[in-house]
Amino acid sequence: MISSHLPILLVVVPLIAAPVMVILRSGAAAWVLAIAVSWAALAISGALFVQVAGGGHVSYFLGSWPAPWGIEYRVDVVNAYLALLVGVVAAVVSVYSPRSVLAEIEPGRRYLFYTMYALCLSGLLGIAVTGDAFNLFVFLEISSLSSYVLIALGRDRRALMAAYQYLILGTIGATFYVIGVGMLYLATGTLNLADMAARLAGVSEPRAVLAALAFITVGVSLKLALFPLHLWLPNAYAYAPSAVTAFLAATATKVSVYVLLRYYYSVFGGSTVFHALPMGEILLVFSLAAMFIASTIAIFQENVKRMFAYSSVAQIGYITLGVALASMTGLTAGLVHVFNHALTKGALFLLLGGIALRAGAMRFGSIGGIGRVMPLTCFGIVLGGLSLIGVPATVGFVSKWYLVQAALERGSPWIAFAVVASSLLALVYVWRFIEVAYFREPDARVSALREAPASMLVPAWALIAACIYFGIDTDLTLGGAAAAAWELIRGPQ
Amino acid sequence: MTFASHYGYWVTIFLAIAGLYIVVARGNLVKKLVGLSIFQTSVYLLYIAPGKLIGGTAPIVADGFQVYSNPLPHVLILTAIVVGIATLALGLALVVRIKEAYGSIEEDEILAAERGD
Amino acid sequence: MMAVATVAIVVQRNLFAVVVLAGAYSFLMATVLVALDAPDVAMTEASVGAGISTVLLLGALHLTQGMEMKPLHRPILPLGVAVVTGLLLAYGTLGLPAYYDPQAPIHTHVVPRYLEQGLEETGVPNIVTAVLASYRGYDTLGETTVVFTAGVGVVALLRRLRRRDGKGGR
Amino acid sequence: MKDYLVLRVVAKILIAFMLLFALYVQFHGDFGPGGGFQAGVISAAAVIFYAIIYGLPAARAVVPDWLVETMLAAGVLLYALVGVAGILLGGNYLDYFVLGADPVAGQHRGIFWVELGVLITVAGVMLKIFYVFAGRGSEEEPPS
Repeated sequence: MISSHLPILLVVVPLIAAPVMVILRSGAAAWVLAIAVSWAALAISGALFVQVAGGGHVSYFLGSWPAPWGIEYRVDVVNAYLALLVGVVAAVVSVYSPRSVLAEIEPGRRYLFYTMYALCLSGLLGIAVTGDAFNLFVFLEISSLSSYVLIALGRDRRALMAAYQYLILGTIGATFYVIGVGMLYLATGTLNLADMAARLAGVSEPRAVLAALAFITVGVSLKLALFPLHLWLPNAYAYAPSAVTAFLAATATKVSVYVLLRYYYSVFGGSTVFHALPMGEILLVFSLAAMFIASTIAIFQENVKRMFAYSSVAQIGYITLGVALASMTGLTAGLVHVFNHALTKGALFLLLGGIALRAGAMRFGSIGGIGRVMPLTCFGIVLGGLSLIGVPATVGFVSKWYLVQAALERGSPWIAFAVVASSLLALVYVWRFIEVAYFREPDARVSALREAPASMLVPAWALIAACIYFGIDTDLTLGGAAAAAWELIRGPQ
Repeated sequence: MTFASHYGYWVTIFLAIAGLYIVVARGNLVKKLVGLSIFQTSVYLLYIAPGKLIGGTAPIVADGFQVYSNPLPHVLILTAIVVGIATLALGLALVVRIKEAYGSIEEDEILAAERGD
Repeated sequence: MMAVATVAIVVQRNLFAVVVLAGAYSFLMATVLVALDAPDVAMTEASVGAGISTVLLLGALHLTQGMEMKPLHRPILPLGVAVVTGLLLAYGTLGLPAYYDPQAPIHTHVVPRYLEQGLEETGVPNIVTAVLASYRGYDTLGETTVVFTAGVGVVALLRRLRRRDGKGGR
Repeated sequence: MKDYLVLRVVAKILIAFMLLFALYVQFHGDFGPGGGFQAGVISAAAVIFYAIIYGLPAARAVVPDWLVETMLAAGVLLYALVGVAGILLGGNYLDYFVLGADPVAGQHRGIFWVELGVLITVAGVMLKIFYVFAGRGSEEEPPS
């Protein structure tokens, strides 16, 4: 019986946990609940993935109203892949969180912090599994509002301004999305994504549909921080609490990528978007710009966390590059990089949280020689950095290998060259960290530091280990990504 | 597809432009939020205006009425209004905290202060 | 009228006046919504737009400051962004079905069932309530959660704790 | 405003009417415009009115902080649990058909509880936001 309710339980379990945390008003109880719902989300999304891995989809009608009159949850392998990713990251971050929360959040706010975390998780999972355009907006807002608060809870006062800027840009993005959905609704009369796709074929006047495509693209691009709409991201990531940065960096932008793909392939249709329209070329330009410009900016950052935040903008460029190539290989590369980058960046930000806890500072100037006093943390960061560069036997290599192949398939060796060349920029900024951490003499303050606590190291290293493992054994990640890409490309059934 | 039959949309468009302009151009954090609200309100009309039918009435089923305006956009916009006020409340809470932390609610002054951090 | 209020909001630099104008703007919007046969939405817009947001804005201004500085930059880029958005909207809406066209997709698809069978299926004559609470009840759960999120968020941000460690810093 | 006797007496009567009106909006939502959200706003407004006339501490004595904070969580919880009840009774999530003897009765019951959930959360949140904004700058919030 329970297996037929998995799609809704995935979202509702964290949603119910949130008010319970407020009623209990205890930081410790809230943390226990947060761990419970995160692992429940992992288990449920895993079970869902198994259900749909062979193809096909699971439909769940809320309130037993048939679609398109009611709201439908529609899970195919693409949704399940994303939900599984969110589940994995949530499970790891929830274990990691207590030490960093203890250090960064005042006691009276801790249960509120976990409430927001549960809501954010629920919102992201809700976006990932819904089959209804407006319901997607509602859950987008749940995840957005909670992430604004989570970011603002950072210790630095700049976290407040970062959260405010994210609130403004995020709301503009969401409003653009609603305008796009409104046009699609006025043109087709339905809000159900599958129904919309079917009825769009019968719409004779293409202008509203084109405008809707533009509005949804811009709106979602704001949320996924596609260059040059990334302005909110560096500060938000740099000044948010450590656990929040890791969680959001690994999930929020990735879920937005999913939304874009879902609209491109399952609503508008891949051939319309990429063959009849120059969307592929437009995305290509912005992706390449992201890869080079954001990486270059990253090199000149003084704050380590901010440097890796800019690196995220660049890495999002690789994902959208895969999308822009609009082929089976390209899409697989993009989707596998969604997973791989989530693992890598999640691990990196978790490890940086260890430095924040011990050193209390993230500037290059004040962590010289830290590699000698926090060897495990820093070695983990180096391994994660290698994955960012794309060294063989890391997940980053797998993504780039497929990107290069997709570029060559398309007959554009210069794109393949650009992928490799931009990796050199990643090498430069990762080297900067290595140089500061290992080749500088630690001053008295740094020498007095201790290694990060095991409760933080173990989850972070679990992700680093995953980065290496999935860099060698690619069956699961590539298999999932390829199945998802195939599901998207063959279009609605 | 005549120009005149779409005049209602022009109000939406004007409000969207004005709202977006306030958000992007103004440096005052409170005024930005007001602009954001106006931008969001423009969407209400986009959804609701086309739902009306001539000779129609509010969608409350009663004897003697056959034509009703479209209820679905009403529901969606009720949700959108609530989301809008939730965002505004959160935004204002942030502004209050920013004022306490920086002593200003002007973007230029705050960015200048951040450079000094 | 709404256009006048909007222009006044753009020009006015006294923030209290802006708030009052925004309240007036919301009332005008509510009037328009009544004219469009959307009483539920009008009622909500009046209570939220003119009521709650005005109170909240005034409360926030009381805690911050009342005047806006003269903008330093020439507003060409923002104007460009806004106008491009407007043009895109105009382009899109011109492709949409005309107003008051009973054959438009929004009147022929999905909605007929609500209007024809809503009373029978849910026992509620106000179809807006029926759709809100039943057909699309899950959206309303989401909406309630959004309100809850905002409420808890405001508490998390503004709660006074007995021991505050100041601005934090690095 | 604590010295105006007339105002204080009138306010008491008005507040009673406001709460009554909120209930009307809540239960009349099936037939006319209105529903949980609007009713929640009105009942919160009644308490806010009380706070303006009699002062924030007086309002806090009538509707204390812990109650408001519980309210804002309880509403969402109620709504979400109505959905779970649907599952437990053999339907889908938020399935009201299974909640009553016949489908329409079930729908009625479902909509009633769900709207009540909305009312509680909305009233709680509005009041809480008012308390927090108004309490800022004047006095310390009681420790939780």
